[in-house]
Order: sequence, then structure tokens, then C-alpha cells
Amino acid sequence: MNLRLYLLRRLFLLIPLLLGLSLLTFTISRVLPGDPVGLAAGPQATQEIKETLRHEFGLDRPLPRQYLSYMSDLFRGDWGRSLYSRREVASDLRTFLPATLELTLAAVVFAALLGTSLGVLSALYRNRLPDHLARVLVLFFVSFPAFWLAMVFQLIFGLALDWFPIGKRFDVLVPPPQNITGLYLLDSLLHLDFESFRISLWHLILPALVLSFGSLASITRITRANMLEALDKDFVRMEKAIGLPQRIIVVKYALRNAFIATLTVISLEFGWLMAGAVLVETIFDWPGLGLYAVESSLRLDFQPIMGITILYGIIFSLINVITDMTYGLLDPRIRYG
Amino acid sequence: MADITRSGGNLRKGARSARWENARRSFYRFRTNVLSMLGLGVLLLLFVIAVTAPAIVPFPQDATGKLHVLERLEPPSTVHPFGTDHVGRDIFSRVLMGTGLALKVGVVIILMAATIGVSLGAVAAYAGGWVDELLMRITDIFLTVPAFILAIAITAALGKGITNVMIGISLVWWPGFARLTRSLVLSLREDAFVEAANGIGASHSRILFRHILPNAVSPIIVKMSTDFGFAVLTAAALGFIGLGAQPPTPEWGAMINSGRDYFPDKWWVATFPGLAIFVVVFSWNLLGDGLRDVLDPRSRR
Amino acid sequence: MTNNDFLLDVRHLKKYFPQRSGLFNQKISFLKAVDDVSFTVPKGRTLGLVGESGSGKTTIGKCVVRFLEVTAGEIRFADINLAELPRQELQRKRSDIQMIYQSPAASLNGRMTIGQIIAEPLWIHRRLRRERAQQRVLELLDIVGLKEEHFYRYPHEFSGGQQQRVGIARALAVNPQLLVLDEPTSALDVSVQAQVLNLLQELQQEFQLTYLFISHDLGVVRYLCDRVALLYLGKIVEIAKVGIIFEQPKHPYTQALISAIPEPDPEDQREQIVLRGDATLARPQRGCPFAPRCQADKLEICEREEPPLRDFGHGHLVACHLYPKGS
Amino acid sequence: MGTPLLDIQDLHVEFRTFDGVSKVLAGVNLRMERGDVLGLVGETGCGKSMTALSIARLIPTPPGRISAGRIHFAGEDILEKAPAEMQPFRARHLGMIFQDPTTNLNPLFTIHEQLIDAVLYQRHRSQRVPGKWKGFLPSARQLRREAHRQALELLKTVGIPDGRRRIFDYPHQFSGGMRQRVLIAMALAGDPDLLIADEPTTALDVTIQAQILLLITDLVKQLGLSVLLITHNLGVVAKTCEKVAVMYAGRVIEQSPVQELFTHPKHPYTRGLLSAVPTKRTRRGELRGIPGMIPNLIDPPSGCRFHPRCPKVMDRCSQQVPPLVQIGPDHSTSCHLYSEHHDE
Repeated sequence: MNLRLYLLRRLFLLIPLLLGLSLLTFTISRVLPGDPVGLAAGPQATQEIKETLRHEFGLDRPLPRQYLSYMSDLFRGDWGRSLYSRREVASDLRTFLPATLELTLAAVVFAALLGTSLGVLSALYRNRLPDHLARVLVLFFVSFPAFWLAMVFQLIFGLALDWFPIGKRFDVLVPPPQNITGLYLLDSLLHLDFESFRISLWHLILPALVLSFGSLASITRITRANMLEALDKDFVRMEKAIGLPQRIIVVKYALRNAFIATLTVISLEFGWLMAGAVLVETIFDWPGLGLYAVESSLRLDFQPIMGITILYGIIFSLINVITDMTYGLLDPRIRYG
Repeated sequence: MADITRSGGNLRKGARSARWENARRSFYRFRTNVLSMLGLGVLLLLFVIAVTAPAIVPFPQDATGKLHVLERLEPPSTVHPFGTDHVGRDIFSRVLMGTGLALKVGVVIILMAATIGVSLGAVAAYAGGWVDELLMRITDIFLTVPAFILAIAITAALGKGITNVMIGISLVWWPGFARLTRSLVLSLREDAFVEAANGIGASHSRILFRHILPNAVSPIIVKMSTDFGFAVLTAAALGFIGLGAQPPTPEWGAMINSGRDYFPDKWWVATFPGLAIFVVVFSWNLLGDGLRDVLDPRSRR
Repeated sequence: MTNNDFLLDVRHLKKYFPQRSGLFNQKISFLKAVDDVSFTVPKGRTLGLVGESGSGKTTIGKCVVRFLEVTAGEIRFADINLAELPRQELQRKRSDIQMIYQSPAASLNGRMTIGQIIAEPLWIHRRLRRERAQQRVLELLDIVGLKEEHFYRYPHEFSGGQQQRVGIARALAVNPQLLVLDEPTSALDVSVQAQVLNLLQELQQEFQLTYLFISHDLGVVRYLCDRVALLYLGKIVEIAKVGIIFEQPKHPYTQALISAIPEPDPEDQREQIVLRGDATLARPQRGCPFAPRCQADKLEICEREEPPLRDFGHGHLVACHLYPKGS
Repeated sequence: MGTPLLDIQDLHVEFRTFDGVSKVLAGVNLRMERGDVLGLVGETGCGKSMTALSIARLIPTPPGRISAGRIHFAGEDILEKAPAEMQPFRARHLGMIFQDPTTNLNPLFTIHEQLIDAVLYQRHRSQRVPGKWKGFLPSARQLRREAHRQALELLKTVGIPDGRRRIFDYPHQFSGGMRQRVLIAMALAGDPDLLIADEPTTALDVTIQAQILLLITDLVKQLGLSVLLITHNLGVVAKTCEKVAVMYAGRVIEQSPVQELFTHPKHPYTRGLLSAVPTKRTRRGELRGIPGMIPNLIDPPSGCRFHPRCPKVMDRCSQQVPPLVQIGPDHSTSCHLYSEHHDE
């Protein structure tokens, strides 16, 4: 009832947001200086070839017309083509998205679990050794450039210790699990193929770990601050006064209060990590959106750029909606209306 | 009408300033934080290095385009403490010469982003109505795409180069400041002392600049200090992709990228610039952590 | 009496807060925080606005000083309708009407010194600055019982009572005629409350100030006010001279409220009327708003029709069906 | 009379602050018998809440600490107990309610959840209480069902008759008065020997205050409860309590039966306090406050801490701490005006 109405309104509000987003990306990719056709055709290309390309991609038409035709194509499910490979953007996105999603999700889950635990630990031992250690530790890991740390981890855990594979999503010689969702972990579980699950998990651990470090600090910090705030609340004193054991007070009663703020940060970090995946994917040779995004940007290949940003926009907005729904589950005072 | 009055007196000067007292306390709190002091110390050292690098490094020309192809990829030694790169340049010299650039990039990005974000956020919150609506929808659009992707796209469109990197990152970084400022101003606007300022007849601009913004400064500074490290990392990442400073400028991200081809056999090429980035970001983060303890009442407990 | 005898004349004041819902926030219902309230305050006198939470007393205060835009009605102050004054003129007019706040600490900007805080209205309304402003600030500090050495201090260095004195000094700086006092002593301790109440009384006598005194503390209201208006869910249920309200209250709500004051006297053997329930949750759709909690012998009409305010002479007005005849 | 229920002797509590050590309690002496309804009165910062928190050992440490003194509860010295022993002690023997019913209930959990935990942990040892996740065990289900029944009964006791329907509501769905009733139910769940009520009606409206005070009075009669009622409101004390203790700046300065205190107050501070409350007999302009303000407890006045504000100050007041002396049946005060008589 109320919730459905709220959901409807949120989804409805996505439309102007995505329109604005497409306009922004269009501006970036076409209005700003840069010569995508020149880049695509190569330095030896004649004026004639360039003109043909321009015509083919509709670049000789006025900008508003270009935008309108792009948008109308988009609504019909046509996301355009790459200037280079001439492949359809939509099919590229379908290929690359699951890999990035799997990597990002794994990193978010890891960062959330570790960050929340460290935050709670920090709060409970406020200003004592475990608190200082936890704070320095997360600051330490967040201070490395992810791409560099990825290389160092490959060197240590992959080459020197030989614990993990150093790249790709799966063993080269074995076929990956049959595609259902495109998330290898999930697919292998659905097929009850535990060997595939093990292989893909092994491939996932290093990149997910490196990626998650970037979010550890903010999740830990916000959990610590809010846990301290929760532990300072009157109701915690009341719960102590009536003789509830400490673990029940912390784990059951205080943590839920603190976690609401942590959840906000986690959902923001999801976006940050999806972007951070760009670099980690490059190093780990992970066939995700990241590589695609970087290459398209460097070539000013505008159709993929538009596609990627709009896709990111949709995903990120959906995460926001899901987060808001989760607030409602955690906090009965929130009323959707 | 006559003033509400009885008698008057003259003020004897010499009352001690409570603000100074507050500053002293804050500094005391900060000083007791050993790690923050360490961070501050390292940063000061880095600033000194940034200024004096051309005078103290063994091979200053290596940062400005000189090549020594015969000495390429030499491992660390007494002559080249960090080894040499694929065209024989002294990595130690180049890392030190790059310090200034890294610091400048971080500072410029944060200052630009904060300036844009704080002004827009304050205007949106205080004006309210359609102005607020419009500005916040624009902010939302920027926040919908992961900042890094957008920064890549903008920088790529503007063209490679360190200035465009700074512009590109600032353009995606301000929405965070706008959101923060707006929420601060909105909540301060409800505070009794702002109502009181309205009650004595203060104008809008007086309320905003004299009463609201001074009370919003601390969280903004905290965010600036927290974000600084991320800005340096982001700029380095763009450099790594190849969008940043072009050769022969000693930009650490680009140096790591050029070392990638020789990794891990010639590990030193990529390792030392990476460590340099880490030192800058880590020491700044330590400092920022201490600053937050002093300025943010929530983490003070 | 002519209008000029009243410094403040509030007529049919309404303040509704819209509550939005629906797909596009389009459905609107209203919370009637203040619903058709009229009262007058003669110059130099004190009217107490009394009620529990949800009664609308603070909302009325905020409407009078125009911190809130009124939904309907007039707020006549010395023959100007404040409710319709444009902002520019309103801000100028504010030198005549000042407010004292419930939480003294929160009403002072923590980043300004006491001197700056009290001097601010002087700059805004009279362009007084530096030495000339300082002279006046020192006078004001003396008037409210603070010392010169407090000039360069910051609010957080003061106790609650002193902070409230600073608030009073700021309000007095530009010679107001009307002070709206919103629970000025409820954040203070008893011994300090007495000091502040006495200060307010001295100031009123010395400078002919008019007070609109908002409070939930009936003891304080009885001590300080000339007339008292009792509010219940946004409406006046009874208004009269202070003696009448406390000695011969008519309305069952007034009676219950008076009997619920805990008197610091163990021998106080008055029979106590303990109301059931809670005002805001027991708001009826129609009829007398107090009917669901009323302990008197209710009439059938109570649940059906809202009682009007009827006049019982000497400015004693009651809204209750049990008293059908006015004078 | 046997051992008193509560006997606090020379209790000292200190708080470390940036400016120095604040001597929040400086020798509190207080005695309660079983069945007493004792009012503890004083202004902000006098230490009345600190005294209550000390009894439950809930002083936040650091920065606070109990630096000296003894607290005997039914013969046992509470301050000797290990921290781990305090949780079962609080569960079994103490019930506490606090000022603001809005902030003292956890907003994210139903009344059911919170009240059931109160029942379970106060009536059983914490190791024996099965977590909710063990709900599939028959023994655990039985225990929880029993707790549910007891919770409903408690709600009835505190005057929430439709508990069966309302127990699954969240705190924000209750009014302030109802929330305070729920909190009282939680405090009573373990059948405590002593109910400590810290300003239980300060955040409530006058008519709701009357309801809650009536409830407390009824509970005293019904359950034979002992109550330590902490308040700044002398009217509330007059209405509810039999005995009263007045605190000032970290010490109890006068203790007596209620009647006696209001008719024959002895300590100059008590007198000042009584004359500062406007009553129906107070005429306009007759209200007298106490000059000055409460002292800074980091550097408190020497001797009697009230002496800088006292109208009857003598030389020795600034030199010696006046002892608490008996001046009548059940009436004691700590003031040099009376210790003189005692000495002679």
C-alpha cells in the first residue's frame, strides 16, 4: 500500500534523473573538444573517410537532433555501436556487466563485514589499544593506490606464495559454469558444481580484497562513531540498569541503531567500488566493464561511454532505492509517504 | 522614546579571549595524538622536499626529459637508490621531483571542489524552493554516476594533461560538498540562535554569513581533510590510465604505469612511485584523523 | 475600550500545518496547531498562555513574532497588522517586538562573544558600532545583572541563568515594547528561576514592558501573569484574570490542570482530578476537543458540537457546554 | 529495625575533565529502610543522579570513578562486587527509570521484544536465557511463552489494559505517559527490592505527571515497593514521598520526614529553595531566589560548599565541613548553625 506507492514514486523520479544524466554525458562526449572520428579513423585517414564515418554515426547532424535520435533509439533498446569495433554497445554491456557486479558485490560484502566488525571493536575499546590499532590499520590500507596494491598482491600472494591465481575470472583450460546470471559463484551454485565454485572463488578473492580496502576506512569510521553514539544513548543505560548482559546490549540493541548510518555509507561505497573496479580489473585482467570504460573513454568512443554511464546511473539509483527500503526494515519510525 | 537605560560604565580591557582558550584546548587534544603529529611531521617534510627537490636530488634533469638509454632498468644501487627506469632515468630523482605535483594536485582539487560545492549547497539550502530543487537535482545527477568513471570521461574529453585531470576531478568532486553544506545549513537554519538572529531583525545575508556558515565550517574542513587523500589517489589513478601528466613529467601514477611492463622482474620501477603515493596519502590521513577528533564533536568522545 | 488600549490584539489566529502524502505529495490534510484564537494584551501587562504539549502555545508565540507565517487571522500590534507585513518592514519592526527563548544556550551563537551578541541588534537597527555600541552594551549588562568583565566571554562559559540574562539584554537592546517569553525559565533551576522571574518583573515595572508569557508551569504563571489563557489542542478553553483561573475555574480542563499542580506543601489536601489519556492522541473528529478526557458530567451535545467561547463578565470567557449562558 | 535496605556512607565520586578533577560527590550519606519512599531533591549538578547511578554502579568509567565510600544494599557492600557480578545484581535487586521516556526505550524494537528480554534476563541467569534463534527448541519456546504472559501481566500492573494488542507496537506509537508506564513495567519485571526513579515526570505534561505519580503511589501500596524518587520538584516530593533528603553540591545537607522539612526546614539552603518556588501564597514580588549560582565542582568552596551563597555565613563555614548531625527524630542536617548546639 504505502510502500508500493513510495516505490512507484521513487521509480518515477528515476526518469528525470536519467534524462539529466544522459544530457550530461552527451555534453561531455560530444560538446567538449576532442575529435573522436579523427581518433577512430587513424592518423592516415583521408578527409573523405572521416566524412563517411561522420555521416554513418550521424555526427554531421545538429547536436539536438543527435541527442533526440540517440534517446529514441535508447528507448527502443538500441544502445548504439562502438566507433571502433562496430559491436553493439548493448551486447557488450551484457557481456561485461556480470563480471564487474560479481567483483563489486564481493568487495562490498567483505568491506562491510570487516569494516563493521572493526568499527564495533573500536567503539567498545574506545581510546585503548585495539581502537588505535584498528584505526591505523584501516587508514594504512586505504592509503595505497588500488592499482599498485593489486600489482604487489599479485607478486606476493600469486607469484611468490602461489596461493591464488593472478588474473582472469576462471581457469583457462576449464569451461566456466553455464550462464544463468553471469555471476560465476551464483551460477556454479545453481548448477551444484562445487568445483567451479571453488575455482571462481579462488579467482575472485585477490581482486575483491584489493578493491574492498578502499571502502574499509569509511565504513569502519562511521560504524565506530555511530556505535559510540548508540552506546551513549539513554536506552543503553536503561538496558544496563535492568541487568541485560553486555553482549545482548551491544549485538542486539545498540548495533542495529548504529548500523542504519553504516548502511548509508555502504550504499555510497558500492558506487565508489564499482568505479574503483576499473583499475583493479585492468591489473587482474578481469573481463568487466572497467576495461571497457577506460578504453572507450581514451578513444572518446561516445556510444559506449553514454551506455556505461547510463547503466551505472540505473544500477546506482536502484541501489539507492533498495537502501531506502532497507531503512524501513531496520527503523519502524520511517514511514513511506 | 528614551532608551531602556539606567547607568553606564566603561569597559576595563584585559578580559582573556575565550576563543584563544578554545584553540589552545584543541591544539592540546591534537598534540596528544601521536600518530597525527607523525602525519603532520611527514607532511611538513614532504613540503620541504617539494620546494627543494631540484636542488637536492642527484639527477634533476631526469625529471625534465633527459634520457640515459644505456643505463636502463638498473636495480637500486648507491648511485641510483631506487634504480633506473626503462629509459635509464634515476627513479629516486623523479620520485622526489614529483612530490610537489602530487601535493599541488590534491590541494587544487579539494579547494576547487569545496568552493563550488559549498557555495551551491549554501545557496540551495538557504534559498529553498525551486532554486534548491534545481541545484539538488543537478547534484543528484552527478552523484548517480560513480565519480571516477565520470572523471575519466570528462578528462578524456577535455584532453590528456595534468590541468585537465584537476578540472575533471573537481567537476565530479563538488557534489559531496554541496550535499554536506546543504544539510548543515538546513539543520542550522532550524537552530534557536538562527531564529534569534532573525528575531532581532537580521537580513538574510547577515544570517547566512554571520550566523550559519561560521557554525558549518568544522564539518566542511573535516571533509576536506578526509577527501584530500582520495583526491591524490584518484589523480594518480588517472595518471596510471594515461590521462594525466605526459612524459617526461614525473607523475607518480604514470611512472607506475610505465613500470607495469617490467613488473615483477624489474620491480623497482613501479614500487617506489607507489610507495611515494602511499606516504603522502597515509600521512595526510593520519593528520586528517586527528583533525577530525578535534573538530568533529561526534568522534571526540 | 478602544483598540489603542491594547498593545497586542490577536484576532482569529489560525495556523495549519499541511501534511502531505500520495504519489506526488499531492494529498494534503492539515494539522490545526492553532485554530481560531483571539486575545488581547494591554500595554504594560502580562498575558499567560498555558497549555500542555500540543496545545499550540508556542506556535502562537512564533506566529506573533512571525517566525511562522500565519494561515489566517490578524496580529495587530499598535494598529499594524503584523501578519501581513512584508519581510523588509517586518525586520525593521522587530525592534518593537522581541522574543526570549526556552533554551538560553541554544539561542546564543556560540561563535560570538557576549558583547557581539548584544551589540548586533544595535548595529542592525541603529547602525551603532564600536565605542558607542559598547557603551550601550555595558549599560544593558548592568541592567540585567551581569558584569562588565563578561563582555569578551563566550556563551558556553556561562550558567543557564546568566545565558538567559544575556538573551534578555539582547532583547532589550533596541527598546522593545512587547516581549514574547517562550518558557523562559523552564530550563533553569528553581533558585535561578526565581532570580530571572524577579528580573523580568522589575524590568516590566521600570520600562513599561508588555509580556506574552508562554509556559506550562502553572505556579510560575500564577506568580507572574495578570491574565491567563488556557489552551487545549489549539483552542482557548478559558481565559480570565489570574485570580479567577486559579480560584474559581469553570472549565473542567482548567479545574483538572489546577488540581494537578504539585504544591510544595505536604498538607495540601485538595482533591485531585487525574485525567486519563493524552491530549494529542485523544483528538476527536468532532464535538468538544476535550470531551474524550473530560471527567465532568458530560452532556450529549459535548460529543456532537464544539462549544463556543462565552463571556461571563469581567473578561472571563469559557468554552464549555456545561456553562450555556454567558452574561 | 535490622539492616537498612540502603546505606550509603561517605560516598565520593570524581570526574576527570579537561580543566581538572570535578568532585561530583563529596561525602554523601544516605539511609533507606525497606518500604521507604524517599525523595532526593536538589538542583542541577547537586549529584542526585550521580548518587543513583553509583548505587547501580553505572557511572561511566572513565571519566568518572567512585573514589571513596561504601554502599551497603541489604547488608552487602556493592562497591566490593566485581563488575561481572553487577549485571545479575542489577537484574535481581534494582529497578530504574529515567527522565525522558522517549529516549529510554530503544526506538527500533517492539515493546514486546524489549519487555520480554527484561523479563527473561531479570528472572533467570543470563546463561540460561536462550537466544531468539533457539526458538525452535521446545524448552526455549516454553520459556518465551511464559515470559510473554508475564509481560502482559506487567503491562496490566502499570495501567496499560489493552497490552495484548499494544505489546507488538513500537515505542513511537505510544504517548509519553504510556512510554513511561512501559519503562516502569520493564523496571519492575525482576521484582526489584528498590525502584530508583530519576526525574520520572520531568519530561511529561502536568496531567500526565499526575497519572504517573498516582501509579507510583499505587505500586508502593500494592507491591510494598521501596522507592528512591529523584526530582528537582519540591511539589512532587510533597505529594509522593514520606521522607526527603536535600542535596547541594555533592553532599546531602538535610534529611527528614517530608512534613517536617516543609514546615521546619533547618538548613539555609533548604529554606532558600522553599522560598524560591512560587506557591499560591506567594505574592507578586515576594519570590526570593538564592543569590549566586551553584559552585564549580573542580575547585569547590572550602568548608561548607554553600557558604558563599549563605545568608547566615559564619567564619567557620569556610574552614570546616559541617558534619551531618541529628537535630530531631529522623531529622538531620549538616550546617554549623546546628552543629554548635550539638557540641554544647
